[in-house]
Amino acid sequence: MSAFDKLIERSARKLAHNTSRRSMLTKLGALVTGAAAVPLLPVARAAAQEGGYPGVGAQSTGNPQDPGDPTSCDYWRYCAIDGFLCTCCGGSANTCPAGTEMSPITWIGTCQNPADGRAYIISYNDCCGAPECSRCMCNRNESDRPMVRPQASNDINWCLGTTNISYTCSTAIIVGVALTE
Amino acid sequence: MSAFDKLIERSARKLAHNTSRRSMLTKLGALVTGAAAVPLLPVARAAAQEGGYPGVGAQSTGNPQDPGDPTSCDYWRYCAIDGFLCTCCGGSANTCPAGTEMSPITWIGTCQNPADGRAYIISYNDCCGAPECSRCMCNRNESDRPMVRPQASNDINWCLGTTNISYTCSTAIIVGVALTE
Amino acid sequence: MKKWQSISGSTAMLIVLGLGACSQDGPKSTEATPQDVKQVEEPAQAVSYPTSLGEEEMGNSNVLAVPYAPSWAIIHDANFHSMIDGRFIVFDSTAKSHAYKGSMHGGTVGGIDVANDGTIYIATMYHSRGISGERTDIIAIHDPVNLEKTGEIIVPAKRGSNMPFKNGFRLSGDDSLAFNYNFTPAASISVIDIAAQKFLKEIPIPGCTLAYPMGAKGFASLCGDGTMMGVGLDAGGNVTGETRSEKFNNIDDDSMFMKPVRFGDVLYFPTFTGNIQPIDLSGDTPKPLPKWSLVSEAERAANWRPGGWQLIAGDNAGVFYILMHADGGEGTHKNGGPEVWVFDTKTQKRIDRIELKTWGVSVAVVGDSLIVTNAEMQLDIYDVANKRQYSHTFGDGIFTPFVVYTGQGQ
Amino acid sequence: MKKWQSISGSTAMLIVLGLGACSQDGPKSTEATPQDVKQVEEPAQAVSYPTSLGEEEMGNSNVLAVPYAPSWAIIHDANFHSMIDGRFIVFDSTAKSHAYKGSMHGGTVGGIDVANDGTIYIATMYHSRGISGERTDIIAIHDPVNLEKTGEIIVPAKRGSNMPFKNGFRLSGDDSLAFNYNFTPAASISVIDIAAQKFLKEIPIPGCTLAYPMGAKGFASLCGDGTMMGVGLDAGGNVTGETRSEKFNNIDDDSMFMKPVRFGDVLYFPTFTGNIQPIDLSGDTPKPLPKWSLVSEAERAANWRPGGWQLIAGDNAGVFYILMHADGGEGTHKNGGPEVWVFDTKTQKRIDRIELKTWGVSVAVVGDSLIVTNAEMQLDIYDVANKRQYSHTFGDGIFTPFVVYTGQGQ
Repeated sequence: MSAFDKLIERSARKLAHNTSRRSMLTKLGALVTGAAAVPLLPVARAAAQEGGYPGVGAQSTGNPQDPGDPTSCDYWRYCAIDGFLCTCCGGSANTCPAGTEMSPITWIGTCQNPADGRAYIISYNDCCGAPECSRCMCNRNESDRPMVRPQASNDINWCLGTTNISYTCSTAIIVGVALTE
Repeated sequence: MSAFDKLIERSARKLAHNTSRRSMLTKLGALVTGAAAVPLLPVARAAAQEGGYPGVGAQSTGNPQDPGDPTSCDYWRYCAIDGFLCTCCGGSANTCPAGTEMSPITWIGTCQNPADGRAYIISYNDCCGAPECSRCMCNRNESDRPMVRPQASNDINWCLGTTNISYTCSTAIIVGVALTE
Repeated sequence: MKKWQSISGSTAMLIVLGLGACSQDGPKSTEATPQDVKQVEEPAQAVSYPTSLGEEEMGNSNVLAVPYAPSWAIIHDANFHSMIDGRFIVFDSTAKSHAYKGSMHGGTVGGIDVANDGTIYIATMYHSRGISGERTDIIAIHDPVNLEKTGEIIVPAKRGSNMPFKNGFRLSGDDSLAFNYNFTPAASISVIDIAAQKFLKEIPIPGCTLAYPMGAKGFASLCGDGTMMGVGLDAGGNVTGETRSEKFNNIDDDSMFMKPVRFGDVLYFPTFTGNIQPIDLSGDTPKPLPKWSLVSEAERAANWRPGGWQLIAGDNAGVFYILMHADGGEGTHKNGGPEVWVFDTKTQKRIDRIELKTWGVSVAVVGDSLIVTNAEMQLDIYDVANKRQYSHTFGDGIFTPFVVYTGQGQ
Repeated sequence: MKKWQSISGSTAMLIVLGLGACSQDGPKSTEATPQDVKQVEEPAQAVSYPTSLGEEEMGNSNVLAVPYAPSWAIIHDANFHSMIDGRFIVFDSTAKSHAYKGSMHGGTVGGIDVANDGTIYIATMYHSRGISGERTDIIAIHDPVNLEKTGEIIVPAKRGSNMPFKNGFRLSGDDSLAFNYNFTPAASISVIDIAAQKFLKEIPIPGCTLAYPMGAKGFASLCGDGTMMGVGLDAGGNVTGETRSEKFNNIDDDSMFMKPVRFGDVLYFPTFTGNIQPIDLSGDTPKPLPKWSLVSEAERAANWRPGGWQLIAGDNAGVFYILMHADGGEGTHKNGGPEVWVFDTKTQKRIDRIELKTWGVSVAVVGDSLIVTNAEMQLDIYDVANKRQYSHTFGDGIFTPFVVYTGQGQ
């Protein structure tokens, strides 16, 4: 059972139990981070960078330690996301829109927060059950791997284990901090 | 029973019998033509006029008396069409694409042929049963009327009476010539 | 089979979790109140924050406050390039941030109405294999708080397959019945009992089209001979009376659009050449009132005409908004227009003329917002309370939003 | 009820016709042969034509010539903004006119393969209410002559819901079986008997992903521990043997893409950093062959890397085409690229370098056409027989054509 599996297990359990797993995650973070510590800029999101998505209003977390616009593909948490941003869809970075249910399992990325310099473990839970949101399409692939390693792959519709498996949008939830070396 | 109804009836019957109804149609044409004799240019097709639809190759009937590009929304037969042009979808102006079935009833328009100056009665039969073609969307409304007069309305999915009622694309079939006065 | 034993890869673990760890009843939070967006400065260098950001809770979904605020609207995106995947989208027309609230599936060119108790009803059609297979027509029932589908009523598989018209599906005046327009091409209305959630009767309306609620339980319908018929119903969906107006719709030369704006019991129908035909539905028989003109003699000479899809919309005070274009003629009635004209039905006078930022094809009035579906299929919001000036644009993720309803389904 | 008697409007007549006049077996015509388009001059004034254009026949539908010409391709438009309405589109890649031949419904992220007899098989998923309700997974069977769906095989409702991969659905080497990849998140392969048109067995492949046909009836699968497993099957779908290769896939540091180009029994998998890992499937056990590099030392230093969705495609002579981008790094593996590089597997040398007209995200080789899905989601055709130069673009009505297959489903 790899560290990845442990993380997935804990993430899933958290839906019911919400236990702390900080120590495990910091250890894992060092494993995962690797070359991903400095996010790159895939062409796939170039268009979206030019002033955000048209017809979508900007947002702010209101917290200087969580900087950027959560409706922008550039927002720091989205370094391995693939899908429609729930922030544009009636949800938030960590909450699903009305009428959808959060997938209990998903893929995991590690993103560096430009404000505090820390690398955070981000869980990209899909929200499921409403129509596709189709707003704010964003694809970034730092630490993404092919489906042969499912828990690190954003090519999968993670609406599994939900009442309705239809994909609506994706969240980016902080589940821990990784040690930076 | 109005002249319109007679036309519809004959059009439908023609699918099985292919009888001539020239004399009736020429009489009807005079009734129908009215202000539609000089086609206007709705804004809805303005974009499509600029060099045709992108990524769709031009066509020709090869007959100078049937002028224009059948993959262009400007083609003279399309004066009351609303939908995807079958010429762009594996069919032709009077033939459905493979895998689709032509609707037996539909709406009727009257369009002036710029080559011979005659007004022709055009039957806009839908082709039904394959996915929406989604190519060469064209909407022109000369002689179109609201659904309160269904046989003159292009707001209706005419895939009725076909095995599969899903809309694929629209044809523009010459069913007769109208007298011009 | 021993080879399988050695495969203890990562997926094997996931399987266990997938089966055992699903929680479908996570805590719910009410949506964060939109606040003015103040862009947080991003430091060029990481500054010192003594603690890291905290772990966040998983499994939460928003819920919506009911009744919906007056500024909330429901977009019908019929999604014309993928009509089987239509959507109804709830959004706050005045919000410049956090405007999108959620969505419900629309099936193929659905219709929608909202009862006074807030329950949302969507009439639509599905095929078992997307575009083929068994057809099922339903009235889907949605909870306005979480937008979830809570049930469905199966109705005859005859719903008209056409461009979206508000009057293809309507609740009766007292919310007890629903009317679903059928076209096979035989025209009829399916009557549904809302309280019992069941289909009651199919009422043929040969030669007539759509259903305009009349009185508590009746409806009227526009007919191809230029008249309007009236149908009275009892609670069981039985016809208690049928009436017929005089002829007033000149379909050949000055056809009525089939989209009225409604104030009380009077429907105001625009016509192709720029007139308004009011119809009084306060009695048992639809009664045409005197026609009046939207355009002056000079404007008529310049062929200023109404046009668009949902080309007219009203507020709650007898004022309506209508898309107008110059140089109109035969075939321009769906063109939309560069201006919206504003009329007061009491005085029958134009009270404003709005030059649109972008060419419009449909309009809606929701609270103090004039919502214009523009030619690029995005929604431009004009602030009625601020001189009807352009305010902002709502877009992305909407494809063909030809009809926008109020939060109350009007 | 006597009022109804007087309603003899136009629709009433239509009803009769609608019920009685349907012909579903109109004559069929073969499609008009595309001819060079000579634009017909439109006269400024109507000239004299003694006779009018003749009435045209109704009710005709085209049929397609089989076997498909080598230039014909099948586009998978998974339609990501309306995934339930995916489409497979048959088109002639060399035709600059009349290129679109027809389409078949793709359901939600379907897979496709074509048997040697021309029959088309599409593996996909439907829900009874579009995005909700009962789920049914099927293998749809289509006739290549008219593209009509002639039947379906119902399979376990477990098909993997993910981005489109060719190896999510494949026919076996001898066309007798089909393999459908499942992910629930337990991984398995559903085995279907093609001749009997029935589901046979579900074979668990814990820790492994997708199915690469091996031999007449077997398949291989890539595993999360860096190995490849092999599964032998008999005609009844029973496992006759399972094997496991050594480890060769360094998922952390130089992951293999899961999309190989195949020549005979050898699969050539590109890796993230620019290597090729060949795997020989000619035996019972998948056998990795020596890895080789796509890039020179200088190119590696400039971080020239493969990237895109379907980033690699091959002809029938051991030459493959791969999308490349400079300045690559962690996370750029789906970026696509501005160039396609051409390699000969026999010499392991680059033989050409194509600067694309528009940035590419996927490639296919069909007959003499290199088909590039560009960043605007249209298809640019390059003529392999004419110095691999840009020829023309096929577009409109395609939304997210991330994978293009040959007419033989490869």
